[in-house]
Amino acid sequence: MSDRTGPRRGPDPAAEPPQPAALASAPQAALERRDALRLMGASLALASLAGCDDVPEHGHPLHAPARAADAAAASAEYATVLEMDGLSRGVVVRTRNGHAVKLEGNPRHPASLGATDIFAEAAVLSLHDPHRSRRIRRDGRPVPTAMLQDALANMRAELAPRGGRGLRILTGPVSSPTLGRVMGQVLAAFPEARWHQHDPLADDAALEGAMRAFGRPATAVPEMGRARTVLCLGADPLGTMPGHLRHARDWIGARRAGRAPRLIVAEAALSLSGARADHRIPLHPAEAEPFARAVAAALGVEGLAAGGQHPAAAEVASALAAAGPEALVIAGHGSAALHALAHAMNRRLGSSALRLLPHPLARPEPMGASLATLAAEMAAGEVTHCLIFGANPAYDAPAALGFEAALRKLPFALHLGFRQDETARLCSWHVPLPHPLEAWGDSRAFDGTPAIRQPATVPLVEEAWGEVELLSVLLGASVTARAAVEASWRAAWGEEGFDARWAGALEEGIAGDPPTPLELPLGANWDRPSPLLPSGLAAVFAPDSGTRGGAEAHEAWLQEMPRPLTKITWGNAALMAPATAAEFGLSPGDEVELSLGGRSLLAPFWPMPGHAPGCVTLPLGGGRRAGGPVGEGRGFDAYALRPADGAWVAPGLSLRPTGRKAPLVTTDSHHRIDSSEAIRTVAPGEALPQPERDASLYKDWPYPGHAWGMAIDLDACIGCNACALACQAENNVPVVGPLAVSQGREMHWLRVDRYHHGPEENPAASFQPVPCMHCEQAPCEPVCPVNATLHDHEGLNVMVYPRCIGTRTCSNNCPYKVRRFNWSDHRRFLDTPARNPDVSLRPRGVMEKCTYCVHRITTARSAASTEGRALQDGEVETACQRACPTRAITFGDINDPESDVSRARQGGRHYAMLGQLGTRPRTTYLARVATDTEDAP
Amino acid sequence: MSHPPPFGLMAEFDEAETMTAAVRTARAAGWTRLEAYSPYPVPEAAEALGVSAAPVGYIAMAAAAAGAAISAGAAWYVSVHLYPVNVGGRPPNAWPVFLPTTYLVAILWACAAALIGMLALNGLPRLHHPAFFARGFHRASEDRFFLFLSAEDPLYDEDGAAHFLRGLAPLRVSEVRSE
Amino acid sequence: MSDITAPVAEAALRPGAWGFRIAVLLCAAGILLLGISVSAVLVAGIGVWGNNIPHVWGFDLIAYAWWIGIANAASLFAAILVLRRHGLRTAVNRFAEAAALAAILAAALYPILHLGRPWLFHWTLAYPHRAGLWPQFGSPLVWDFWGIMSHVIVTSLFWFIGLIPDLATMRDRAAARGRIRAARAYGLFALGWRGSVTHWHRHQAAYRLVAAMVLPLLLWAQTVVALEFATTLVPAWHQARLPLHVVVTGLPSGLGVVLALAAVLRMALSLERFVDDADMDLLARLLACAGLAAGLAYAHELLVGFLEEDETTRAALSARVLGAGAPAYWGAVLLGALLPQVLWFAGLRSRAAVVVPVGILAAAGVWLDRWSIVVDGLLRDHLPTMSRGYTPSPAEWGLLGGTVALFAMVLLLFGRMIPAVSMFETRHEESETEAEEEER
Amino acid sequence: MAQIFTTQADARLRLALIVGAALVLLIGAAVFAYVRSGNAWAIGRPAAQPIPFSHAVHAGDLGLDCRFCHAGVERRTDAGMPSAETCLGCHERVWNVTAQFAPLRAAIARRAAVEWSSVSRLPDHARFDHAAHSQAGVTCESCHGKVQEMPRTARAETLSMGFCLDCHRNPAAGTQPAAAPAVRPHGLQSLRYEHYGVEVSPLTRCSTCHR
Repeated sequence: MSDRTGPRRGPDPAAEPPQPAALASAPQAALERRDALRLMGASLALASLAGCDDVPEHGHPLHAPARAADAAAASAEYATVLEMDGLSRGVVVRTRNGHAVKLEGNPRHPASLGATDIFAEAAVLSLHDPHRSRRIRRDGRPVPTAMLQDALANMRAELAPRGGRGLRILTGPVSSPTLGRVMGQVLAAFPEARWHQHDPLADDAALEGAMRAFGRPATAVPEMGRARTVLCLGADPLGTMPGHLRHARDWIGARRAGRAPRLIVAEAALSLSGARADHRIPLHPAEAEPFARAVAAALGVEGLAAGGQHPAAAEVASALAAAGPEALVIAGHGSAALHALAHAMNRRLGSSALRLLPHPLARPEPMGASLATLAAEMAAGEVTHCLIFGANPAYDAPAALGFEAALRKLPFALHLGFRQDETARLCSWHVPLPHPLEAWGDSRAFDGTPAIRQPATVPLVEEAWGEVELLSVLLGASVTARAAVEASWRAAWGEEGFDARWAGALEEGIAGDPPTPLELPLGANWDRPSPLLPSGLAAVFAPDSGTRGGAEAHEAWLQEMPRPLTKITWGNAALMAPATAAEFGLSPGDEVELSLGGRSLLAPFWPMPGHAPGCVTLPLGGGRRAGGPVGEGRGFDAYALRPADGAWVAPGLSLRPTGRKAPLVTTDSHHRIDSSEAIRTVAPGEALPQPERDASLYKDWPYPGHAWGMAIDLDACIGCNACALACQAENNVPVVGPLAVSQGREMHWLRVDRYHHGPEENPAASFQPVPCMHCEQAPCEPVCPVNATLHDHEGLNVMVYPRCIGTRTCSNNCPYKVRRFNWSDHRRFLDTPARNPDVSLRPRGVMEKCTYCVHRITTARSAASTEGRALQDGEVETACQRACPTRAITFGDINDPESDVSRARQGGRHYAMLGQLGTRPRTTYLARVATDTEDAP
Repeated sequence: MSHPPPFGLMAEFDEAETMTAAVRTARAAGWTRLEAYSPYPVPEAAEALGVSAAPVGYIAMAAAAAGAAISAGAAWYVSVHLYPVNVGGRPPNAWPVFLPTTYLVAILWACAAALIGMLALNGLPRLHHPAFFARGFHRASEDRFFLFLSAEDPLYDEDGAAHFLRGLAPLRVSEVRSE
Repeated sequence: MSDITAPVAEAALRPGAWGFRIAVLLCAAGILLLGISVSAVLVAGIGVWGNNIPHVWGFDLIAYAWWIGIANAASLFAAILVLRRHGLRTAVNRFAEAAALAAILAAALYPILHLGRPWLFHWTLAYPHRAGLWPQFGSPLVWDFWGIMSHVIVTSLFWFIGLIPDLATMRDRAAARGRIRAARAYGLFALGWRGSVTHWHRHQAAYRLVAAMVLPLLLWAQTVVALEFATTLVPAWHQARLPLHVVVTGLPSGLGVVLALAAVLRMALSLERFVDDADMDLLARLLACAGLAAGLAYAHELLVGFLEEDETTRAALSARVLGAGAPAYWGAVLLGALLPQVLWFAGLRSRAAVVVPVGILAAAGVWLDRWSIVVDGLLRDHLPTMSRGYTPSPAEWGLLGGTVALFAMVLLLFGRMIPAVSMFETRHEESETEAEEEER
Repeated sequence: MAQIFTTQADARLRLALIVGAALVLLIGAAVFAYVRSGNAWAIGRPAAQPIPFSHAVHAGDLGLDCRFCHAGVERRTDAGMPSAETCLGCHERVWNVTAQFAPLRAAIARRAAVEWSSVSRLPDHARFDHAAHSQAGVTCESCHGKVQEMPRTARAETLSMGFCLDCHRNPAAGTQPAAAPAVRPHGLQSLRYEHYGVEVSPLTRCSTCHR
């Protein structure tokens, strides 16, 4: 094992210990078996290693001086970044014995501000995924590293004389300054080589729109906190847009400060922003541009090449006009013209609520076109060598592009990837890519803020190669990833004071400020109307809220997390307005055959109230065909229908019910409009009647020390599921799989209930995170025959797993139904280095539920009492609270009138869910503030 | 073969009424150590013998009280002294919820005590008993009735007792040996 | 008079017939199924069932409540007959008690098996555990634990006390035929009973005392089962009327089973003389009465539920009665309450071909009622977001079928080994009848 | 008629009843005693250690302070086990028996911790904070026994929940008043309260020790 802890094997041939020759010629089956054993064993074997902080390739823990002595045994934290669509958000990684066990947001990073999203939380799971790629493979067989080095050397020798002709490098979106720099060196050394980028979720139209408006690839970063009226044209700033954590925080910050930005969302499918919109306009994609034109015309935008009509436009325009410079128009998935229109409108309004910034990517380009060019060249036989870094075009390129067939023909194709995915299977070479938490790198956030990515955990895969390491072999000068990153920043910062600046960047998690905003004039001839969409059913492609474009499809936490609006798990469904579905006579779960452009697929139908009629939303990211058992075959692959240019909308969809039911797993048993007393809404400034503490024959139990309580602000909740996933990661909550979910056995301690209210055509949606209520008069406790659930001295409703005999009566008597039962033994799947060692694993046959993160409370309490001081407010943060992008969850001591949670409870919006039952919950809610699409009571 | 001392004399009847009448006569004649056997309960004969069943009830009642006290006491002692816990905000001594088990345990103990008390009062189980030596006694569990005069009765002497019994019009009078 | 005893005792003492052997084989197969189902639960956990959150209870508690209902009704019936010294007691008491005992044995499996960790069931007992922990005496499950334990013990005691003199008869008959082993076996359990008038006197006192205790015990045990539901906050369950409902709707199941059993046994064991037509007639009319009482309970449920209760409860009831729960609810009303009403027709109740299916279907109707409460009661809870369906799995069906086989097996062995009617009660009864005739 | 049972049958039956009842009681008592006995909790059974370390030599004869090797005991949840460097720090100079210390050198070479076997390991669901206990005046000996007399370290107490509860119910008995204030100002002991006349201590609440 010593070679694992030594300097991790880089591309330096001298450092490469010779592999036993027998390995290369051993029969395939034996190797696979050996490999399988390693897959299972490796992560467990590494668990016994304690403390690897002195390993040169390891990162730099936070607060290093203070913790140095304890670092070996206990926990350490690292500030680093994770990327999404090539753009980074800052995280803090908590490790135990060198293993990452939990991620949290980095409060200093502008794209996080301390919050996380579900995808960041799931990084811990993918890091420890037993199905990640671990071996260098040639034609599917594991080979020693030396063979790869030979192959790369041969390739270099072959390509160098002809200037790299025939070499293509395909990457995902690259914001890394270092990778950008090294790519530049490669392209200089091989002038005939080409670099392409591919991202199925890339917004090419936004880039094109910026080019039309300003003549250069700028990006408009909204400042939600400074806007009074925001018009989203298909944009989802709270959900999927880059920088969404920041936008959500800005939005709620202004809302809390009483400067609530009025959110007007015009979109086809209901999005998280649409759900929280003050005014939402369901808009068929064909109406998007006419609507925007009508608004622009009403605003007096100059240079419009065409007009448009929409009944809602006048009202929206006057609202924007009234806000003047505090108005903001954001365009999302749509045509380039729509983006150009948004830029023009912002310019006309003189909007001060946005920053025009240089594009954060190292080389912005329309990625759909870039991939199409590559595919065409490959098909034409102009490509001899193709290096694919991190991208998976064999799966997520539009099927119409024929990329898969073209790739199959290549004589030399090398896939550098985290998994043996669809692309890896078609490439002659596959090289494992390290997990972002294991490797050095750098990156930029949505606003261009740079950050250095440092390894926060012991590397679990020996043979992994980073992009830079592989490219450096091609350049003939092998460097480690760390050296390359350091070189980039040494060049940027200069030698003087570099070490301090470097250490500071690692400690802070950011490596500088965002670039200064640009002042760009609106170019002439910016408006080039798109061709009108033909009438008829249109397909709208959208990232799935659990698997995004499919890259996250192998994360079991994400697959099982019910999608915020549809509550679908382990798959996707064709989403339609109930009215549209009624035309086809569909009921939820019916299978439909969708055909477009000569291709067809089978998909389950699921209704989405508020969806624009006449179109079908097809979430991308389903139907993976390779990469691991978690993601394979979950849902349908919408890329099969996507047009070759990667457009978000495709007209001419035909739909045919097959008359069968499709296997669809959802936790939504009430998929219709259903309001509930559980959600309360107040008019702005209105206070709810605060009920008298209901009389009891018994005296109240005293809670002389702390009395923990939680307040959840429903007005702030955007339903993003970050709390639920953070809870799952923190508390070793098992994944149960689609069958068990379909039986109603999901284990999430914290669920997010979604209620639709209002008309079915355009309802508002409310989200309600429901953890254990920790009722002071807990109904679950008196029915337990063995005292397995009790109250502690601080008012926590504790669940004593070892005492539980599993009568399940407590769940029967829980009106909130927050208790979860271990129907089977999940421990063997959880007892990995990724588990949180502070939370015990639960055996089969016992109940479990939210503990208010009692381990965090006891740890903080012990620490405080050991130091001889009282606990401070805010010292105990629950996992859900910490993850929430809108700080909707406050937690603390309700005995302390000055604590945040006490103050939240004193506001007029405070209420207890099902308070009439007399359970006196400690978890309480703050009512939603009514918006104009719903009526206050 | 030496004769063991006699246990007493058994008179056999084929009617419950004659047996009851015989019991009354015997009691009137001053016999004290006597017993009657029947295949089904004959309350009149029991009355004539002066038997009271009340002790069975007293035993059951005492057991019920003891069971209730132990049940309620255990619940109280555990909940208040051994390990007081906060169960859903109820006070440690939430006595109303102790009542259902107290009630059930009282009934359980009463029933068990009724059976055990009845057996103890009857001196059962006693598998071997001289009465089974009596001729034709197996029909005591079917259709015959018996009156038995014990040899330990002060009035007992073999001939006098036999003579007395014959006067009660039995089907048969037989001696019962003691072993 | 010995001709009273002979046919009853002979039935028990004669060698098994073919029909009996086949029935035993069938039951043994069912018990094998029970063994497999129980093993599946113990080895793989109750995940093999179809339960979920919120349906944490399904077939387990349905069957439990159902068997308890049968046991209760049968015991209650037997105890009342003893207390009232009713003529019918000679005919059916022993069946009723044995049926109650078999049913309670079947029921007693469930509270243990349905636990997530069944091997720890003894933690509900108050004994000094090494961790210093104690049961929670306020839990309806602890009440129920004592309820079912008392129920099993008291029912057994009641049955055994009544059996002692008959065991003595069996002992003596076996001895008279020279079957000394059988005589010793019966004799051991007869405890040396010799029919002393003094003993009889105390025996009758104890018998009637236990019978008198059976009444409150059973009502309370059944109530405690109902309290497991009624003490929760589930709108459909949280009702003061639930214990009464469970007791009353349980009656047709117990009486139906006793009736069907009486009809079958008197044919199989040729006991027409002891269980005569008048007895059957009375029993059938009692079942019809029980159906009527159950019907009243349903009417009360609907009236109170729809006219008096709050909105949440009304919604829950309406989902059970008019919504997705309608088939089970109206099935229960039809089979448990309405079908027994055909027994008011003398022509129908005299036919075994009518009486047996009606009795069994009445029991099935009560099973549907328990489904309607346990499963369909959760159709509408406080929060709509946590409602889920429930589909029983093969393991649950196996368990249900297996306990039915267990019940039948216990009854078969009972019919084979011990007197099927109370001989001493019959003798007593007939002597009284003779005396009355003489008086006339 | 003939007797079915002999005269001895009754005696035998009584004997059987008495023996049966006695057996039931005896088995109950035996189980009760066994689960509380040292046998059931592996008291006195030493675990296999990488090197034959003797507390009797180090803590007893040499009189080393516990904290010399278990440095975290007053500051951290985990008392900490000595690293190979700690051992070899002395043993490079004294009692340098190379063969015996091979596992230590191997650990240094692997940059790994020495794989000591814990004899006092608590189950996953229990959380024990050494700092809180040592600060409250609980001596090492109260749980670990007289290690200074153990040539091979073995468990000295059951460390069962009952054992913990004994002390948590009556902390004064198990602590050294001289070593710590009677009640730490921010410790759980300071928060005892009464409810309906029943005194309740936070030290016996589930979440104090369980997670």
